[in-house]
Amino acid sequence: MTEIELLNWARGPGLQIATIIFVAGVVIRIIEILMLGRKPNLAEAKGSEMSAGLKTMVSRTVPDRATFKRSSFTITAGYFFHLGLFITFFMFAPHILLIRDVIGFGWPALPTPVVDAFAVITIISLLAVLVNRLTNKVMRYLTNFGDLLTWFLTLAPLVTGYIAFHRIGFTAPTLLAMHILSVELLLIVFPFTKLMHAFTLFLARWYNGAISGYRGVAS
Amino acid sequence: MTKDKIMQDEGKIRQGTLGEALNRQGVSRRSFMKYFASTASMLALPPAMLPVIARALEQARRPSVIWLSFQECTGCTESFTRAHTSTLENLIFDAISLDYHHTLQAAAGHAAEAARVAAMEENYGEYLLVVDGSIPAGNPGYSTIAGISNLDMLKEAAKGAAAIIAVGTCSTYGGIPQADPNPTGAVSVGEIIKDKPIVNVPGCPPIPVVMTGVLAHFLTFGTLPELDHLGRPKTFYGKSIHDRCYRRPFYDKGLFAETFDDEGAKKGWCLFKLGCKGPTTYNACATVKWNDGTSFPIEAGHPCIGCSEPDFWDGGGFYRALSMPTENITKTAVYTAAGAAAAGVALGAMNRAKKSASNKIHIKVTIDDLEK
Amino acid sequence: MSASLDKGINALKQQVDASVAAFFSSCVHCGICAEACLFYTETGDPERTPINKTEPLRRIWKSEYTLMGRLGKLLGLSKKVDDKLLADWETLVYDSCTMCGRCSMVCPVGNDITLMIRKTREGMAAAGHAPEGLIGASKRSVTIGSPMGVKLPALLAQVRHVEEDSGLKVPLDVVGAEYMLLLSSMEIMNFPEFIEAIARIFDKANASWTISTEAFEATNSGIQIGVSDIAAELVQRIVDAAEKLKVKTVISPECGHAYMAIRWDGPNLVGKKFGFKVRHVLEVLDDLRQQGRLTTTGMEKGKLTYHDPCQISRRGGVIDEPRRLIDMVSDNFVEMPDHGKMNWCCGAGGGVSANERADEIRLKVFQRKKDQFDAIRPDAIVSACSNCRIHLEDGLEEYNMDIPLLSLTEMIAEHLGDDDRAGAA
Amino acid sequence: MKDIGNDADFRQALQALDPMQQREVAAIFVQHVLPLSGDKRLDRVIRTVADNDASEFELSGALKSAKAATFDSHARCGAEGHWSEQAGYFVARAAVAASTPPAQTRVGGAAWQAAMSARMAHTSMLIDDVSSEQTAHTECEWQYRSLSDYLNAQAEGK
Repeated sequence: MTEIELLNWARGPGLQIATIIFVAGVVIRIIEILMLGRKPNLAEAKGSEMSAGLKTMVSRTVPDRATFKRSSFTITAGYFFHLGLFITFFMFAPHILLIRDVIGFGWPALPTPVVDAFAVITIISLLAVLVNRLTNKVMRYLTNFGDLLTWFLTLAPLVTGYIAFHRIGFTAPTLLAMHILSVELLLIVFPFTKLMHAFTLFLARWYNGAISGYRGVAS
Repeated sequence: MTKDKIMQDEGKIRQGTLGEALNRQGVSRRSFMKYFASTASMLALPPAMLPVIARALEQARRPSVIWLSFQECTGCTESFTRAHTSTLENLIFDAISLDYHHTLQAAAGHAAEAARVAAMEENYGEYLLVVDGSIPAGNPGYSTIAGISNLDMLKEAAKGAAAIIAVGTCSTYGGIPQADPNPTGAVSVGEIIKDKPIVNVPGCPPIPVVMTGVLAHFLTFGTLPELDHLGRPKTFYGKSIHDRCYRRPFYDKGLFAETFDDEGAKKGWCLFKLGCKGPTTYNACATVKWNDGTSFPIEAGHPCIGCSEPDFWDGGGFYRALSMPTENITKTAVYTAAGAAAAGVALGAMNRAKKSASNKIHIKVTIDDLEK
Repeated sequence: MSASLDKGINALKQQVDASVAAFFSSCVHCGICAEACLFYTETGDPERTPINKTEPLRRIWKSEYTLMGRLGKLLGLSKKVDDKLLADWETLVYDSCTMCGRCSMVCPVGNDITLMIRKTREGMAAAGHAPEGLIGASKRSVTIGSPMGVKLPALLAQVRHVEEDSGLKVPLDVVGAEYMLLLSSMEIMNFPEFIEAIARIFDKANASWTISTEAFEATNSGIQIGVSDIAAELVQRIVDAAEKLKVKTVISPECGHAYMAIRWDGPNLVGKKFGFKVRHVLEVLDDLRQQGRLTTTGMEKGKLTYHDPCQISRRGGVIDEPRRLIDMVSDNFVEMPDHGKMNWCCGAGGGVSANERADEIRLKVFQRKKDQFDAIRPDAIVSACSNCRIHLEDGLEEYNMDIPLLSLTEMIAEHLGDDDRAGAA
Repeated sequence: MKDIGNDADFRQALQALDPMQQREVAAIFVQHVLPLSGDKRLDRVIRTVADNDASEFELSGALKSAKAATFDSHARCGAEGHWSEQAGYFVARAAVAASTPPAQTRVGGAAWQAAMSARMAHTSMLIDDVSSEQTAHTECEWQYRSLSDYLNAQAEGK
């Protein structure tokens, strides 16, 4: 297989396979969750479930001041890498082309050097996240194989993307193929790991907000 | 260059050195050196080497060249004959003994084939074999010459060749004949011949001076130029179009033409979004250019189609950006989602059944049930 | 004597619902919940990270209700819930968690970890892995009617004392009263003056109220030990009494988990909506204040702060009411850092105080409260939960701090306008 | 001076006392229920409270001891309660009231608070006793009498 063939495979059949596993996995998992259902709350409400749930979906993005103080490194590094991931994935022109091709619409991209800078920030913050995970005793205690795997698979597209953009080491088709394949790997493990939180956190936050909101507490 | 001239010179200049042949044709040593200065620079040879090369070339014996055309469109030959250095084609054709080229030679039919066989016998082990076009390996009957299948002819001709130069994307990678669904089972030269040095000069067509440059190298040193992992001369294929593209700064800044006639296109912005394959295409178009250095596709406002790369025809379309999938992912995603939804509902129902079974077998926990 | 692992596993299976599945699916092991839990912050023991306490429930969710978990189970790869796990987790789930809900407020993905720990307790208890202290409390609750063994004669004796002390009638079993007051055993045993305070406030507000001699106990060991069946039985007693007396509102007293039990869990435990309202005493007082039926005179001397009982504030929704009430009698009210819904637990809720095994850690983690008090150095701490109050007193004593603890209801009662004792403080 | 026969008079009389007198009366009330507590610290507390010459330092030490006795004797939430032990808790609370400096005393004053807690101690003692109906009033009646005696003694002393 030549590198262009590999690239074409990654852009074609590889992506098909990854898409099938990703979409099927995500859809099945979300339906699995929702179908477990929740008993209706029979207690007299003190607040609204729906609006509180929706509010918490957004508000949980920002920690309260004291919590931030106590976990500032975890939170800061988390912000950087999530924001970086978001920008590198959603704001890079070639990626937007891909998205537009799949979902039918796109949006303006950020200037490439900006995205490039964010890629570096994201990679650095992911490294910081790992160091934190291995040195913070709570995180080290909680860490399992899945955490390390997802860390690696999240980092991989960033690194391959960065070196593919800067054309370091290998020939361009190989680099691009590696980048695409690393993303496909990420897509494949996505539904079966904690990466699912990208979708389920909205459910979780809604439930949390709804449970508290029903009792009149903004959570 | 005309066919007549080639054939006319055929007998006369088969023997003798290149220097003698040039002299006979009235080519001064000065113009000879000038030509070689340009070739050498393309070959990235140090200027100090020039006299050496020139001397070597003058004394080189004109090798016999057999040119086989298989599943091809003659574009490569067309390109070859349009080498832009005005005297280049003459020089080259004078420097070699083109003993067989069924498009260019005057002879036809049995005479032509006889010339080929004769050249092969006479120069066994020494002749250069140039191939354009792919070989139908699936069903050799798709392409035959004088009743001989391409496959057989290639194998036979390869046996006595000193080296093979695969010219054009078809012979180097299978090219358009090999494009999906590849009805003829087309393959490249390299997939059939494993025991001879092969120089791949891909491109659809290749840049003429690249072809002549490779020949010049062979003539000068009697060896093949340094090749990369795909068998291509590093000199010409060492950098991608993207790396040398004059529109690269726009790419780096993220300034793209969105359509062929928008502001960006007029301002000469990067054509990535219009499907340019420059980033993954290794060729010299951006530096050597075409038609006597006049222009190249990107300069003309058209994205690179990646013609010198394998499978360029199957890359999902010339106007689909590299970052786009080559297949319809949306459809896949929608169908998968529909199927997965059904599967998810089934799994969800199983979960519910499991949970209600748990509720059913639940025995009320009383204060007497709190200890083992 | 019939608790078993199977029953425990079955109970855990029953506990998994969409919210639990969404929560477990979302956990990214960030460890932020640990920093919200005083059992971690004061011990530095990572095992006490809140999400870790839910491990038994997580294993059941994973192996029973997820596609990959089911496959893993078929292949024998899934992590099992066994007696060893439950035994190992007992001290984490019961001794190191007051179900205060602080972790649920900080989890960045929004997991209600406290809810999951509550659900985990269902499995632990059914499998026979609940602490002795809570088993004893549950038994006494069901058989005697009070986790502390308070019987009716004791209540009657305290009522009589209150009547003598206040000169007011404490109405018992009055049909058609507006309010039916519940009491915690703690109030009956340690703080009978609470009853007097209520008697005086309601007398002043001209509110009709009563105490049921059939169901006066507000606390509910069932929700602490994590047995919904027992909790439901205890709630049902109150429902029956409230319906029998045809009261409009049942008042939950100054007790955290009692409010959770009757106000929020109650209808869900017995499976039907209540025909009466349930209010915390502070909500009732605030209503009376708003209606102008509760007026006070005089102001408290000194700097006051309010310790939010977790189940009343963060988990219960009664946050603004106590502050409005304190404002009536104090012009020097100072909030602690992390107050209201983010207040730190006293360390003794969720059954921890009933579990003697947890005594040492309970006092150790009090350091968190000490730091909070040290930050503002109040002259007195007001609260609205007898258990918080007793434990805060304990903790302050342990850490050599001399700050009096006041019941908000009692404090308000001391400021009733026309009383000759008003403003004596 | 007429005898005290109800709580209203009782309270009024107590509140009319000066701090030192309050302390003395409170000590009398606590002393009466002291046998219900097994906590030896309380003996010393009451001795200090009753001592006219006790220094501020001694008094604050007494308060501290009394508080400690309270914390050691209260019923814990959810633990099985024993009313006979609970009597000790209220004795300790009475001692706390008796030893609390006037500035910190809550409603009713030190003597009143001590009296109330002493009564509760007495009530606690009787809760487990089925015959409590008959004896419930004895403590407050005793307190009325004691206060009357004290006041009479004071009047005579002048």
